[in-house]
Amino acid sequence: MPDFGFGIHDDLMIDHDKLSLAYEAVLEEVPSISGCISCGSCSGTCVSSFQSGAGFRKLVMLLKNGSYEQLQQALDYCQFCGKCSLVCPRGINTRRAILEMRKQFKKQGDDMV
Amino acid sequence: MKKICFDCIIVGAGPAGLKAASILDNLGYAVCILEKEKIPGGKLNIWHELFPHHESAQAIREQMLAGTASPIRTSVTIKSISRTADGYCVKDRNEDEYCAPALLIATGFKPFDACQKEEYGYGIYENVITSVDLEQMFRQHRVVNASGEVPGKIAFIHCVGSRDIKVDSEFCSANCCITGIKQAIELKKMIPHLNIYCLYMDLRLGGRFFEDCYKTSQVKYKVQYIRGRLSETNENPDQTIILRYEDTLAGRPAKITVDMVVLLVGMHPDPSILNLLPEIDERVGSDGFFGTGRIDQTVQTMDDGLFFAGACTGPKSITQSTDEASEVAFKISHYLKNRVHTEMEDQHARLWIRHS
Amino acid sequence: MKTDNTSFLWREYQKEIADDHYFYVRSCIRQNFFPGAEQILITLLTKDLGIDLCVDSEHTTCTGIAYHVDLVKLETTMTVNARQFALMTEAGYSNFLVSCVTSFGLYNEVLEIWDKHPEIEEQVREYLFKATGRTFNKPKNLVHASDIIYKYKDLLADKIRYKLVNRETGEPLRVIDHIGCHYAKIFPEKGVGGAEYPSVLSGTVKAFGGESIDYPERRMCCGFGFRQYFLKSSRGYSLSTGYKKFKAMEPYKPDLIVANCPGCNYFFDRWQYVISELKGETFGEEGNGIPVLSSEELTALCLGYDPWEIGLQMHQTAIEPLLIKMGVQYDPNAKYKGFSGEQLKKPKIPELLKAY
Amino acid sequence: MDKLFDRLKKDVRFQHGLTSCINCGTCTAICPAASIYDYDPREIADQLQVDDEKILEKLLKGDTIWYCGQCMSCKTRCPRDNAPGLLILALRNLSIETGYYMHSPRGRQMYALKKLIGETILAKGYCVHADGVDTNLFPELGPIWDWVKKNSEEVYNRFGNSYNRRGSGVLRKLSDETMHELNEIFAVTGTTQRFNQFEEDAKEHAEKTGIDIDESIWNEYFQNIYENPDYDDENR
Repeated sequence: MPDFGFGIHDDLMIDHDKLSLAYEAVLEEVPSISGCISCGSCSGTCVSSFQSGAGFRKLVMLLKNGSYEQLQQALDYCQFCGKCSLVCPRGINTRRAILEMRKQFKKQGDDMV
Repeated sequence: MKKICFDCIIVGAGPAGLKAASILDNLGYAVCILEKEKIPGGKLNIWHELFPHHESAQAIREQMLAGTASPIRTSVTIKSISRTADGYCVKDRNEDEYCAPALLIATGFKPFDACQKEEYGYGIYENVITSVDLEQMFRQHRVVNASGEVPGKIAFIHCVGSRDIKVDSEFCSANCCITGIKQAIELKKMIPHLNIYCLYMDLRLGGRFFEDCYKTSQVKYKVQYIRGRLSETNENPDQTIILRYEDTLAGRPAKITVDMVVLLVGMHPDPSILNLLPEIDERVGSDGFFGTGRIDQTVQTMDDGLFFAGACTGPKSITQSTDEASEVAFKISHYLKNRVHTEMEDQHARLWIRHS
Repeated sequence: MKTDNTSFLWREYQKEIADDHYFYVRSCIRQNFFPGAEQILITLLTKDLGIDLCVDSEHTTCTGIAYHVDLVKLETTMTVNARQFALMTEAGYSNFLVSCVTSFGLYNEVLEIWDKHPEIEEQVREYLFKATGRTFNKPKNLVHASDIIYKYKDLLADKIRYKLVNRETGEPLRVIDHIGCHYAKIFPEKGVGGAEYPSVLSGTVKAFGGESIDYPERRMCCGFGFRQYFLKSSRGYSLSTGYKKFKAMEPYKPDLIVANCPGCNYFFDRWQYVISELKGETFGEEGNGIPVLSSEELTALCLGYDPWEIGLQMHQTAIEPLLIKMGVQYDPNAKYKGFSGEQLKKPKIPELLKAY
Repeated sequence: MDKLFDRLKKDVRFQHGLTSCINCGTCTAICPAASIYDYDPREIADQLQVDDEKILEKLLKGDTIWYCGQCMSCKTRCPRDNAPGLLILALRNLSIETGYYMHSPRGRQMYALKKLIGETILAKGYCVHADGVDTNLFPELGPIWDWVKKNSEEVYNRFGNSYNRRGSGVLRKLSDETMHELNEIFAVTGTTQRFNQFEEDAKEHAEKTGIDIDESIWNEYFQNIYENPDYDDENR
């Protein structure tokens, strides 16, 4: 085989046909996360988003899209200050949801992928 | 071939036309409604339930019809409208003439022809339907895909024929967002295991209780909202549909396979009344809807007995249509009274001249 | 897919294609990789259709590739294009025939810029005069080679010797059509059938007896990507995009791929070889790969021209499976004969992809 | 010097490419580059909506603008009639004019393209010519290409009989007058100057990074940027 020097890339397209089991699991425990309207108030107020690059809104998005690796990294930065739950216009129990997310990944880790 | 005179002719027996008629005949005016379809009721005849309270469209239609005693002529095709010294004369295909000092245009809207959005595959892929088609399925209490199976995954596509320069409609139709949410809830009530996805850019839910509807769809019915506008559909060999869009919150291109796609078609102006009377054509806005759409009453009323109400003056919900129709009905009444008054003054003036 | 429904959509995208008298400009890529296609187009137009064609020897590249890899400035590209128009004008022609899709898109783009900005056209005229002393008229009609074949498809269909039909089974051959992106994506109205369901190839395929296949990723780019391909570091972009298309068409078991763009032809042909080597995957039957033809090669083959006269021996993906299916009579021993008639030494055989 | 945005706005491709963006994502959805790179044409259009010099400068100095493959699929779909693909052309042009292209590994690849395509045009009048293309540079050309190259006279002369000679067949040699005109056009319209700039910038960069560069195509510097643009990426 000739040395072509290039290959076939992974497709970076999000496949929404793949169900996110972790999302289903968190939803089960904290049904209020389904009410997220992606307004971003949480990210605006988040004390650690400048480090993690993600507020609560983005955590939910990463969870839904199955981007678990990024999610895990972002979760590590949460200080559980609760500011996001104060500002959430839909009254989502964000702290509880983040705890559940952490639990999911401690428990099952990469198997969820 | 006959000629009948009224105080007001209303073109269109939809919610706006019926509402205006009910007020005008309560005020004692002789009104006649002309309707091109076989039965009155306008778009109420194609909806099953109405947002946001899931009221029966059929029941609302009955209620509205019961509200007016005015004669409704159905299956009327207007051949010409002429401006006369006494107002307007509308002639139909049978050469029957309906004349009145006031003419109310309440011709409503036309759902966007989704075939124009070629890349969405309507009219090409059988599992791509419109929100209007879905209402027909609701009315038959049977929602199935092209092969007669109950769907497991459905996607709603917002802004089809709205906010789109490529199909010459840059306006927002204002009612599709809530229609989609209403239909999603209706579907979930019918098929509980169904997965529903809404592809939206913004959710424009300005009406009363609309936001409630939205939240209910999220929390109670687990409808999933994906922020991204549909770019194209493709058909798989099994006739399921692949949707291509960007998950704009993630900033990544995305795809999903669904059993059926519902295109939330926009409300477009119905031009069928145009080219009959220059006074109507002159009052068509840049978006194709009638009237000026302005708050300033002095630019809105031309004082020539020609009025517009309902979705023909812009995308509206039923409530908004009937609200506008009520307001316009009182304007018509005012116009008719003034007109009689002026005529009497004219007569007095003539008498006075003769006597002096 | 309800294929018949697409025809009503296409109706509004019928472009003007002149009957006769064309000035012909060639494709860089195709002269190198599929010179037979380039040459047979002349024969098809002049001999089979009796069209007057000016085959000029002094035109150059349009600089399309260099423009899209950001090497040459827009002013340079416009002036080089203007020089081609000058040659056309000097030869006494006003219809401009382009065999390359990149060029076709670029000429359209340049004409559009001049149309919207006459001051830019003026400046280009000055550049051209300064550099060459030439002046020019803009073409009256700008068409792509596949447009002319489409225009005369029925006339050609009457003359064909081999239909796009499987001789064994009598079934129509299953044909994937691929339209070069710059044919209609930039200016949908400049392409037969528009941008979403262009009929320029599928219409010809159907006229010649074949079946046109709709498949997901039909409208996706072949993957050229200009600089992405030319630089080895990013060539994976091209390969990955091509691979995605092959995977999407695979379930439909196509007998043939037809493309109207020299670049696309090249990539569909060569990526099958690379994928077979890299991934051990082939897409046709029995390790053969899916034959790839341009619209000229397809037409010439159907009309009964010798496959080696039209240069099909220069394809890496073997064409023989198609010849056998269609029942084309050909001499396998003549495949690798040179201009002098000398029997040349056969090329090396790839590891997996079949060669004949 | 003018503000970067003022210069960008003078480019007709910027004027045609952006009216206003509603961030709908129909462009990114079908963008081949977005499936392969961390690239989002919607974001580019959105960023250019505000006249922010810092954002623009970052774009001009970065890798992002070089990811687009110019398929123009984005233009067909945009509900506001924008064309991110055209914006990219305007951005790349400005990046070259300002010299910012030398800040990013992918921008620096201009030199390789000049060698591959630019020189072919000025020497032969074609963007691509068989004589300069082999399976070493383009292994995917396959065994059939080795056969073509080995027998080029015999193969190409079957199609018009004017390979590298005067005539009207394929790969004909263009007349000296035509080549002169082409070179004149390049000089008058500023591309010759641009080509020289690519050479000079590359030479400077090669010297700075201690990599050999000379007149030949296959010099070390060319090889490096042709095969791996990230070889001297400071961020790595």
